[in-house]
Amino acid sequence: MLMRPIEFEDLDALQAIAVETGVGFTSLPDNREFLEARIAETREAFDTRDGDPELATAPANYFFVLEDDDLPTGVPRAERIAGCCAIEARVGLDVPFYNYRVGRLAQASRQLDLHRTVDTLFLSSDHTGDAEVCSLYLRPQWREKGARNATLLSRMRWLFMATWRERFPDRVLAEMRGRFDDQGRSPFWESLGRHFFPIDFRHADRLTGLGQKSFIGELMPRYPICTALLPDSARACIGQVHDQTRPALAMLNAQGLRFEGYIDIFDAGPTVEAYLDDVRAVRHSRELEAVISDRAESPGAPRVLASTTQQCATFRACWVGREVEEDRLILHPDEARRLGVESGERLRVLAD
Amino acid sequence: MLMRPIEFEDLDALQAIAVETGVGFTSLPDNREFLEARIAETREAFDTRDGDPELATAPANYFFVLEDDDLPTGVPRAERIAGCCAIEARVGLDVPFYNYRVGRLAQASRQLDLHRTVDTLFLSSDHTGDAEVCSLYLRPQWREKGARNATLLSRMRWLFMATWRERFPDRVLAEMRGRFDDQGRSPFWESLGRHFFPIDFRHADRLTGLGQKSFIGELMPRYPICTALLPDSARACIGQVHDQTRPALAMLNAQGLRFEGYIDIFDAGPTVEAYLDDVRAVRHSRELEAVISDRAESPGAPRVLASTTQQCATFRACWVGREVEEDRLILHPDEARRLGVESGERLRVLAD
Amino acid sequence: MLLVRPAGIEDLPALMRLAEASVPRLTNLPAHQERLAARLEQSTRALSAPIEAPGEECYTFVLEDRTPSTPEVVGTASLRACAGAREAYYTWRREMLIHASQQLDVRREVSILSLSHELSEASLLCAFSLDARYRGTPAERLLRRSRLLFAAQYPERFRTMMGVAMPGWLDDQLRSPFWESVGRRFFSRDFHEINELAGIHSKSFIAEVMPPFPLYEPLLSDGARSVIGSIHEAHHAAAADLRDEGFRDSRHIDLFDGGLLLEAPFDQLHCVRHGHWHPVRIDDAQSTAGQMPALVANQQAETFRCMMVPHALSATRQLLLSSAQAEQLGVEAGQAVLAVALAGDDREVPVC
Amino acid sequence: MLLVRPAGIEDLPALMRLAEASVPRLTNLPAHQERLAARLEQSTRALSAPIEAPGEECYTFVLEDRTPSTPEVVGTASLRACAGAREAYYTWRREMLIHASQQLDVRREVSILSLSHELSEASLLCAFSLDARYRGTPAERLLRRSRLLFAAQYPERFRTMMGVAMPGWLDDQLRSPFWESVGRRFFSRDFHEINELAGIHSKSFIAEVMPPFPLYEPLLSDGARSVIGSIHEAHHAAAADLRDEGFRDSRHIDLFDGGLLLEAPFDQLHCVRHGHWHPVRIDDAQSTAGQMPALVANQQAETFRCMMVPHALSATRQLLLSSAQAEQLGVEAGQAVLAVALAGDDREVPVC
Repeated sequence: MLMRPIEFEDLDALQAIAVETGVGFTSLPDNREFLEARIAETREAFDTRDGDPELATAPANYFFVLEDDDLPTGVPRAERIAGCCAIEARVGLDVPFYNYRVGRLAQASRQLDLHRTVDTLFLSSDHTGDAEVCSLYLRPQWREKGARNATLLSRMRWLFMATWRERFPDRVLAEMRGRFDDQGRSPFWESLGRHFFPIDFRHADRLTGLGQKSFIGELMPRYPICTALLPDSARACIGQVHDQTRPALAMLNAQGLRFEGYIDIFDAGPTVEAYLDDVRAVRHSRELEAVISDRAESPGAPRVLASTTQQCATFRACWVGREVEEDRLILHPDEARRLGVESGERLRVLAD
Repeated sequence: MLMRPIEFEDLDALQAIAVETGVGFTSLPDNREFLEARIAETREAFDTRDGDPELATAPANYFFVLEDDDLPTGVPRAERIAGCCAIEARVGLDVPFYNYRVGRLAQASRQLDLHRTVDTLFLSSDHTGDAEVCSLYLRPQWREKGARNATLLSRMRWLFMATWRERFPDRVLAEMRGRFDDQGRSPFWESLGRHFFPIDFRHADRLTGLGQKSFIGELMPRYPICTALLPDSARACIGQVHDQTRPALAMLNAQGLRFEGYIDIFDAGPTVEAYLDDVRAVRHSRELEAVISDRAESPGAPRVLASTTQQCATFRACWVGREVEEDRLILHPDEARRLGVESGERLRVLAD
Repeated sequence: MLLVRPAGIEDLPALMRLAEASVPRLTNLPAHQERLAARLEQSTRALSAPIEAPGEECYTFVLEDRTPSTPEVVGTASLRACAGAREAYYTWRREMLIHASQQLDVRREVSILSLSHELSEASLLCAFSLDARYRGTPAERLLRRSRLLFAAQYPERFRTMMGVAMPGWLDDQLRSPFWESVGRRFFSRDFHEINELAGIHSKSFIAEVMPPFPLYEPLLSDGARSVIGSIHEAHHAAAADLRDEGFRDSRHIDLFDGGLLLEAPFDQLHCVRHGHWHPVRIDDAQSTAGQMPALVANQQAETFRCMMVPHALSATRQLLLSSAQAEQLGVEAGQAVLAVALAGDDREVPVC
Repeated sequence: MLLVRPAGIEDLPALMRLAEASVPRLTNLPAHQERLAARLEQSTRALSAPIEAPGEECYTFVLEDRTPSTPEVVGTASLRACAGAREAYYTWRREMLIHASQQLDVRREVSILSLSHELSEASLLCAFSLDARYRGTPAERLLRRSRLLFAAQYPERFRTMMGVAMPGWLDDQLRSPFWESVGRRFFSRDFHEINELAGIHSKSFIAEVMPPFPLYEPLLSDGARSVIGSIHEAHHAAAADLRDEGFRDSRHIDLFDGGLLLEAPFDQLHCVRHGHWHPVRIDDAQSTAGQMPALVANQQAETFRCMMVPHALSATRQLLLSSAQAEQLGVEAGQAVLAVALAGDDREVPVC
């Protein structure tokens, strides 16, 4: 299994994924033109040279796919792609990035002998310019236990960001899908969004995915909203994730990303966030030398996450079934081929 | 030099410090009754037994003094106290805790071809229930270089919190004094607070120090304020510290406390904050065994910060002029006496 | 014979009786001995003072039935010179926001409730309570309008705008659905408790605990929304009568129960537009010859009197009164009185 | 002879001339060929349509001097049926907040400016421009009021409230201090640029880029505060004339330049209260016998005419017109016209 930047030839696979994920996966709508433009945009990002001054300020999207390179060579490309994930280098620069921030306001009255804080939802664009990890999806047939494909997808992004640190700002976030009821409805949307947007949740979600977000600024309630006035069902959604999102949240929490009071304006799902340099995988990953050896035992269980560091455009990452030895990592020639590295090249690795 | 909880016998010294610090030191007003009550309150906090369920929810103030125990025994107590510092376990429970939060709101107009964010000050009590490190003061005659008394005052609090972790919430903050002009005026107050409070800055500051803060809730502007409408002189104060506060800020930054967009409502000085468990001194300090030995070289330059762990009420901390050896710290009998520990007792220590 | 006169301290027992009999209980007529006594004293003091501009005065009147051998107080009504003289008079102002989206090509109207003290600038008709036996009789119109005739004589004591708050809808258990959904969330008190607090004490707690932001009506519960701008059924007739007099529905509703506030420019009221000055002429024979009833009031503050008489005019527009009427009104031939002919209505109009 | 009639497309050159001559330039009378042509067509269309409720119509009239051999258009004025028909009409509403502190025993009044579209519900007098030679002559009163006489004939086409925005104060360089301190911060445009944008295009950008919170007046620059509610000196006389007609200062000011808005309930205007219907009687001899001037208008939409004539009435209240006047007005003997006698003022009133 190999992580690499998406290529134009992956368009069919990407669209298959978009169809598979359906609505609910805001950032990947089933729209071929959009997806093609998305690939073009991400290729431009990967191809931008290190040191380009634009890198420090411009928006950029890095989109990766997980390729199953163990399949016979005859299998069409579209059927080899097992999943995808992405990093948005700077959100909110092209189109506004909105959240609700759950703020607290003190209420105190001596006469009523009352002192407490009241939770209030403030429309906010505080995260403008931050990086976002997003668009993570693993197709069902690659979800068998022990393969750790989901971990690979989620975690390789930290290695990428650590190696190309100057391409990213100081803070990084991830938006988690919010809570839905048994009928697939968001109680938060039913109590709040529905009153302001003359479209249904899916439609709103789809437009957002397409980056057509001006309707949000136009129709959103502009005054803060006291959560005390929302029904219990809506309040119970604030900062809570969808059941299926729990594993993804756990992975991000383990990296040190925390809920800091920002929620999605449609479904109230939490934003988790961290300073990039504080993220465990960034702090604990390190660069060392690749040593290619025929005598290396053949790849076993995933032990160490290894990624290339030479060129952004040809980035590769995969599991290596072997521990780090002092300041080097022994690679089997198959592994070296997979990563496209030669002996002596620097790798960034993260032990578990 | 020895850090320990304040005692009633320190009242004279405390008042001398209050007079010395003058206004500008919000939490320590020159008011004997107030200071006496403050000591009573802090003694109650120190004396609360570990495991008391109140510890997890109630406000509590831990106030420490730095005693110069190298002075001859004849020197009166009031002249032996070199400085002080405190920890507020949970702010905002007794009286409201207010800040401005600098939030960002997206503005986008296709017609004007405009998309940007506008900084806005929101009145907030988001920190209600968080811990605060505060009231740090070192008297001038103890400020000689190399003695590292300021570092002792600032840093021992992290050891105390790490050892009595259950007495503190997850987040901790510190409020830094804001920027003033050459005439000692706060440009932020002149542009903002002055229009709403019919008293001068010192008076407002003093009332706040006495915990008499209801006037803030009564008179504060209740609507958010766009910083774009403030004069440049006031905007330049937002999140900036007083020149004299730079060293203190540097010490807190080094511990991992960061400015997260909260400022003082009067002078716009920054609040710096962190998750307590992320603070460097909390992460890197550890418990080990004290070994008392006559053969220990006599105390030299400050190397390791050592603090007791047995009983909250008899807490002590001081510098030890010796490195940690494996899992133990050798103490000279003088040092053991200073800390009140016996051989084999557990200490919490932090190497530099 | 029915007569309206200023209330004095000797009317306290009658006022207590009327306060207790009001349905629903009136915020501004608390069944509270000390409070009512203070109000009576204040009213008496105001009537005897040479007042040149409206301030904190509240004028209280009683309706006396002098037909029985012992005159009996059967109603009361007050007129507050300035609703917000001492502290702001808060209401919710209903406003319509326009939310339009070019992207979706829609335009929505969204109702909000904004905390307002605009009506602080109005004079306020309040504390109206009438013995059940007299409800629906001309006594009601007499008592209600007598305050306006008083104001017409002393315009310098009142504002140019008049307001009156109609009690809002309550359910069978006398609970206000508006309060349950809105007020309770902020005040943490029962409706009747807060009503009593507001009636007896200062209302400054309102600004302290209400959020400074408007509430979106669509986010309120169905129950609350259905009673916004409602009028308690026991007060429908009163509202109809006030509208006859020239009052109009305002944009404002009561802060606690959502009841409607009526308002009118004072000079647009029927009593003012159609009131005329007449000299009195005593004529026992002709005084009953009026076709329509008329309200008539003398021109005295402390001994103000108002009653309903047949509108009998001489050829030169003198008002013809019987000697008994003149005595009750405390006027003599040749003195000027203010008279307003009332349009006949469906109800029987007795000769008083 | 001066005559007001509906403007047609043939008046475009004259309108361009008048638009260019306005001081200051008027938002609602842009010197923009296409825009003006569209307005003329819209006006003509509206006049010929059977309209039953106010909508997007804007009626444009011109003042023609028929004294020269070739009639000359020397003024124009418009009447918008509904200020916010298509998109909201935004203003700042001035409000006074009461900030009171029990602790400090003070009470302060704080002025705020709230973004409002309350006046969207009003009809709007706008786009008034008169050739310099005719300013200060009765032509001005004729042109200004002719719109009101039109509205009096077709009340179903207008709102019950009338508003008019007076241009605010500008400095010698034609800069608006209010704009420089307030609008520019949000719109990032020059005053004249934004005025042109607002005149030519949709104004939806206002809601998009203005913060939803009120502004505190004390926080605005001295320059901005000094012109809140001001009237440009070139329009002082116009404001005085409008006040004579019954307009009152409103709580609203212009969003861009802070100029005052005047408003009046339509039925309180002099033209409405004192206008009377009269049958026409042709009487060349007596038609000049009126003591006072009067405005007279026919009852025709598409061929509406309004002029100033001596207020000559027959004993039975027929209006006496000369045959020339009747011809200009397009009326015959026996037809009804609306006439309003104007109170004489200090200015010389010529016989037209």
